Amino acid sequence: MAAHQLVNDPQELVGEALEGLELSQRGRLRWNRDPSFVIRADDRRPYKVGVLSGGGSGHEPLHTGFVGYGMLDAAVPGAVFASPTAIQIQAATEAVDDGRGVVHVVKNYTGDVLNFTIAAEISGDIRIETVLVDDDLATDTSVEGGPGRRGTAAVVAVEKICGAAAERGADLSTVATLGRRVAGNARTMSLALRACTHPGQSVPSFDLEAGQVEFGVGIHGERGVRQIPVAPADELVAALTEPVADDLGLSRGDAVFVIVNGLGSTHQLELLAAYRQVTRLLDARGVTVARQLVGSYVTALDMAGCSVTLIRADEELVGLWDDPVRTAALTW
Amino acid sequence: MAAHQLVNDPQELVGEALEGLELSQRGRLRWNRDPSFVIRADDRRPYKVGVLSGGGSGHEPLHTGFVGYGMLDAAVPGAVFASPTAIQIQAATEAVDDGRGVVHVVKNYTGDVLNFTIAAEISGDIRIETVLVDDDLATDTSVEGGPGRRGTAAVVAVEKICGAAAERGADLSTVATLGRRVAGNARTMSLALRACTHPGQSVPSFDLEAGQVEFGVGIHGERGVRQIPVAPADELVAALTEPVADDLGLSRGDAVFVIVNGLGSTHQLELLAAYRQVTRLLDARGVTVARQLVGSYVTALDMAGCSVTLIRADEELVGLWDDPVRTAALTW
Amino acid sequence: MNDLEPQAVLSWVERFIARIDDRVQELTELDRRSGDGDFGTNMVTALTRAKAKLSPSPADAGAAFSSLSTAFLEHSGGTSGPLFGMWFREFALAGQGGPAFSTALLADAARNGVAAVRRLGSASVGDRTMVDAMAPAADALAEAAENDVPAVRALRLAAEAARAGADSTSSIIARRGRASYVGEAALGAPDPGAVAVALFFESADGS
Amino acid sequence: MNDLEPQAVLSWVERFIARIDDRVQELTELDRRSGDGDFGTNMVTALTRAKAKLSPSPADAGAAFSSLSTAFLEHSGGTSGPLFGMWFREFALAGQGGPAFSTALLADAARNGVAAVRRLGSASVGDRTMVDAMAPAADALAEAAENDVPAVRALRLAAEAARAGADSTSSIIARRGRASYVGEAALGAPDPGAVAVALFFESADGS
Ligand SMILES: Nc1ncnc2c1ncn2[C@@H]1O[C@H](COP(=O)(O)OP(=O)(O)O)[C@@H](O)[C@H]1O
Ligand SMILES: Nc1ncnc2c1ncn2[C@@H]1O[C@H](COP(=O)(O)OP(=O)(O)O)[C@@H](O)[C@H]1O
Ligand SMILES: [Mg+2]
Ligand SMILES: [Mg+2]
Ligand SMILES: [Mg+2]
Ligand SMILES: [Mg+2]
Repeated sequence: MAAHQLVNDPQELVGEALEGLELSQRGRLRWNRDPSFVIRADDRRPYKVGVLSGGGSGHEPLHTGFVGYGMLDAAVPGAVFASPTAIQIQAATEAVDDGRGVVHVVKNYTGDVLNFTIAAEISGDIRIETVLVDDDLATDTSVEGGPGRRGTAAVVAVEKICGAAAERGADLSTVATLGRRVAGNARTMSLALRACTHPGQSVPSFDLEAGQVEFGVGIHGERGVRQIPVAPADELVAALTEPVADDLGLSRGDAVFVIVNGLGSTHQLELLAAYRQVTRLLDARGVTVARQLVGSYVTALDMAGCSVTLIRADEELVGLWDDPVRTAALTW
Repeated sequence: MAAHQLVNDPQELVGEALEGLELSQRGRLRWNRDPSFVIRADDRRPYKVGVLSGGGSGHEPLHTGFVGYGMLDAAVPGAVFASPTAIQIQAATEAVDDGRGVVHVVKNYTGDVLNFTIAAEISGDIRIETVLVDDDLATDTSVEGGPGRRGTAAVVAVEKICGAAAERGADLSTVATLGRRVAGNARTMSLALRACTHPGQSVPSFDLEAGQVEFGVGIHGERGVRQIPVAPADELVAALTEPVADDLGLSRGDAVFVIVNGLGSTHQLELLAAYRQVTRLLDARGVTVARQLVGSYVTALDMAGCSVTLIRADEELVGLWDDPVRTAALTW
Repeated sequence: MNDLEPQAVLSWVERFIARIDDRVQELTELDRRSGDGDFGTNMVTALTRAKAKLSPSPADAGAAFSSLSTAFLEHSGGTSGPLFGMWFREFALAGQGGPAFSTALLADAARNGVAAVRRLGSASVGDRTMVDAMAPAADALAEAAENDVPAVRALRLAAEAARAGADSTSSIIARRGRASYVGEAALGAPDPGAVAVALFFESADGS
Repeated sequence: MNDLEPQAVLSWVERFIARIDDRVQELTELDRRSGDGDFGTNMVTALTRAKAKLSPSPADAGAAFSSLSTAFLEHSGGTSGPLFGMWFREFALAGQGGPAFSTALLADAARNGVAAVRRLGSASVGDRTMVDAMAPAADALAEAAENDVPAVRALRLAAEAARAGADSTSSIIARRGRASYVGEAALGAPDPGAVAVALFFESADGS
């Protein structure tokens, strides 16, 4: 039996959680068992563009927690840290299509891209636009033919903006274009203070020497790009924020969406204090925070650590951000 | 420097987080620096009963995350796991009083009770009613003159119901009576799978032998009432739920509010799966779930573990539960 | 006229602060034997703040006590903080607006003070708490007031009573209430809260 | 008439499933040398599901391949799953509604199949993947179709080409693309995906 986990058979965890989610959402969500996907069961406006995302489980509340009015129409969960299958994605795509087409919001991982691509190919007549989210600056290498930057916390903003646009009645290419604008203007850096432990395992996915921080991690418990010594939070947060701001070329007068995201077991006290530091760093650059999210939205199981995401904001995007949203994990 | 924590000076963590909270809530909350309390800055309806709570920090989102329309008018944070002072509570009480009086929602801990009592005594003319929350079944001993049951996750429901009643315009004694009805009909059991680590410390607050679960813990990193062997989640959840249901004397036809609460670093997947099991156990008793919360609402820093709270529900309480609420951590 | 005027009260409070400062290690050691070892720090933190707030020319007889009270209530790192805050508050209220402390006024303050602490902390005499020093001191002051003993002498009697009360806690094994967890481990050493109360009354004597 | 009728296709698929089952450890071992060691399990999980779905009296020449394709697409525990799913899908589509597989039809399926895998996985011949076996097999079938070679013989030629392609991966140190992380560690052993492709064509021969 694994340490510090509340699990039955680890293989059953995702299914049990999906059942729990459906129960706890009392009719607002429906979990389609086979193939597995989670879909809105509220009074969804007909004849809107469908917005669909998915990926491995273990990142909750992503993506299932964002299914609902103003955000996703359905989410397709894979096993923990494993892509959902093309058949699942295809079934969810069919379920949300009203004839106006479906936007696939896809985090850039080989398995996810492969299965979403295949799903799009086998979904026959349905018009599908894919928005690839690849915000992770740590993987911004110029290796030719490499997999490119990973998709991490910026996906929440992409889902929010696409969802809002679709709810307003925008057409397929408009929704996709907006999503791509968000994704293209988003960069993230993450660090881990303790690795995560997979369900049913008793040791973390990697060892971190005492006094070391794993810098540039992703959301699957993999190691980062380098280890740096533990430092006061403000320094670590600066080490995350500055390269992101530099990469986006942010300068005086710019406005950004900020996502300070907990990776699983980092406490809200720490995330709020980190957000404070992000605002100070941006202030010093003359960059304004247009809107922000501070919390654990895209987790890597119980990893301790956080990520900082900055996204260039403009008036249109802020308007869409402010549109109402009603999901398990995001409501305003 | 402490392991797996994002902190500057541990003494500054709470203040930095409060500043971050204020910044992230953009005008919906105001943090009064000295004496320290967090207060609604939205357009609060005048001439309503004030609803105030507070306690040690480290339990976020409790209480500051529940300040806003339909819930708390202000929250008074102490240092980590330490009561706020009477002066802080007094100042917050004065700040939220419109002349219709203020309800103090107080978790049953010696320090909190002492300081809230003193605050009430020194608050002069303000009419104050105290609702004591003491739901923790693990501390339900009959020691004469003992401190009684601790207050844990049920406080969220008490704050929600009191807040809704006050927002509807109920008078002081009505709001307090409703709060007491919720508290009196609430019981909670908690378990820890890994202890929490205090800010700035590098070792957890207690050691848990491999394969052991600390049963009957509170929310301050203290040991529980006994250790039990690790078991499949469904068994552990049953060990939490059954005594709570028994103590409330729940039987066929009863309805309850359910709170499955994460203590800090237990993942949403696990909490959702646990909720599923709670519904099964209640089903077997013929007890219906009226409403539920599944998430990390009352944490003990980064403790791994969860609690199950059951509260007898009736039509009036369900109506109040369903009233709109707009806070950082709870919105519908 | 033997009553304590505002300046005399101020000196008393200043001597108390200094004396606690001198004894902080000893008090902490006592709390280590019977509690969690933070009593000395809790006291000094509050008293340092009080010192900074003391007005050099107090407006009334209660002013210096008021600064003490507020400092304890604002601090309250432990159980003793809010209790001392409410205890001193009764001294502040008794002296408020008045030109001086008579023995009768001191007796009122001490009676109301111990009543507040007992109400809030639900401790009785014999429970091994500060109440074990506060209660006999209040009794001594009440008796002195009845016998028209002048204030300075009355405070000397109160100090003796408080000290005797504090000493008595050395041999208390609390069997009921909050101190029951202490057991025999603390036997032979007094309760730090009670000692602090004795030090307070002893500090009244400036000679 | 040498074309493959639905029953013959079914037998081919059944032999393929059985053969992979026999070789699961060997395939897993190969993936351990050049990947993460789950290839054998991934294949068997999909194929077990396919077996359960195979109709004993297939409706058309594509039916058995369709079951294979769906099983791989439904499973997709690793990279190979969806790629094989799409590869077999082209065989299913080629045979759909038809009475039998001619060599020309097999050549079409193999060409479209490898095109799909290359498009989806962006691997070229020489990248040390399943493509290194799929591409030469497709070429062999195309040539056989041009020369009017009957289906069963054409498949034997395809199997030889696939096997040679798979063997060639033993000496590939991929320098570009997805296999570049493997390095010399995998030298001397073939790519498991390519070996599975060879086993597929070899299973066509029921003699
Ligand atoms: N219920 C009570 N009533 C009165 N005095 C008390 C009570 N509990 C504790 N005390 C006093 O408080 C002192 C300890 O204070 P302190 O160390 O600040 O508190 P804590 O026990 O919270 O660390 C004790 O020595 C005792 O005199
Ligand atoms: N980009 C690609 N294009 C074609 N085939 C690939 C590609 N990547 C991997 N493969 C094939 O997949 C096989 C490994 O499959 P599997 O073990 O299921 O995947 P994973 O690497 O995800 O564990 C390799 O032996 C190779 O033949
Ligand atoms: Mg102490
Ligand atoms: Mg203490
Ligand atoms: Mg593999
Ligand atoms: Mg794999």
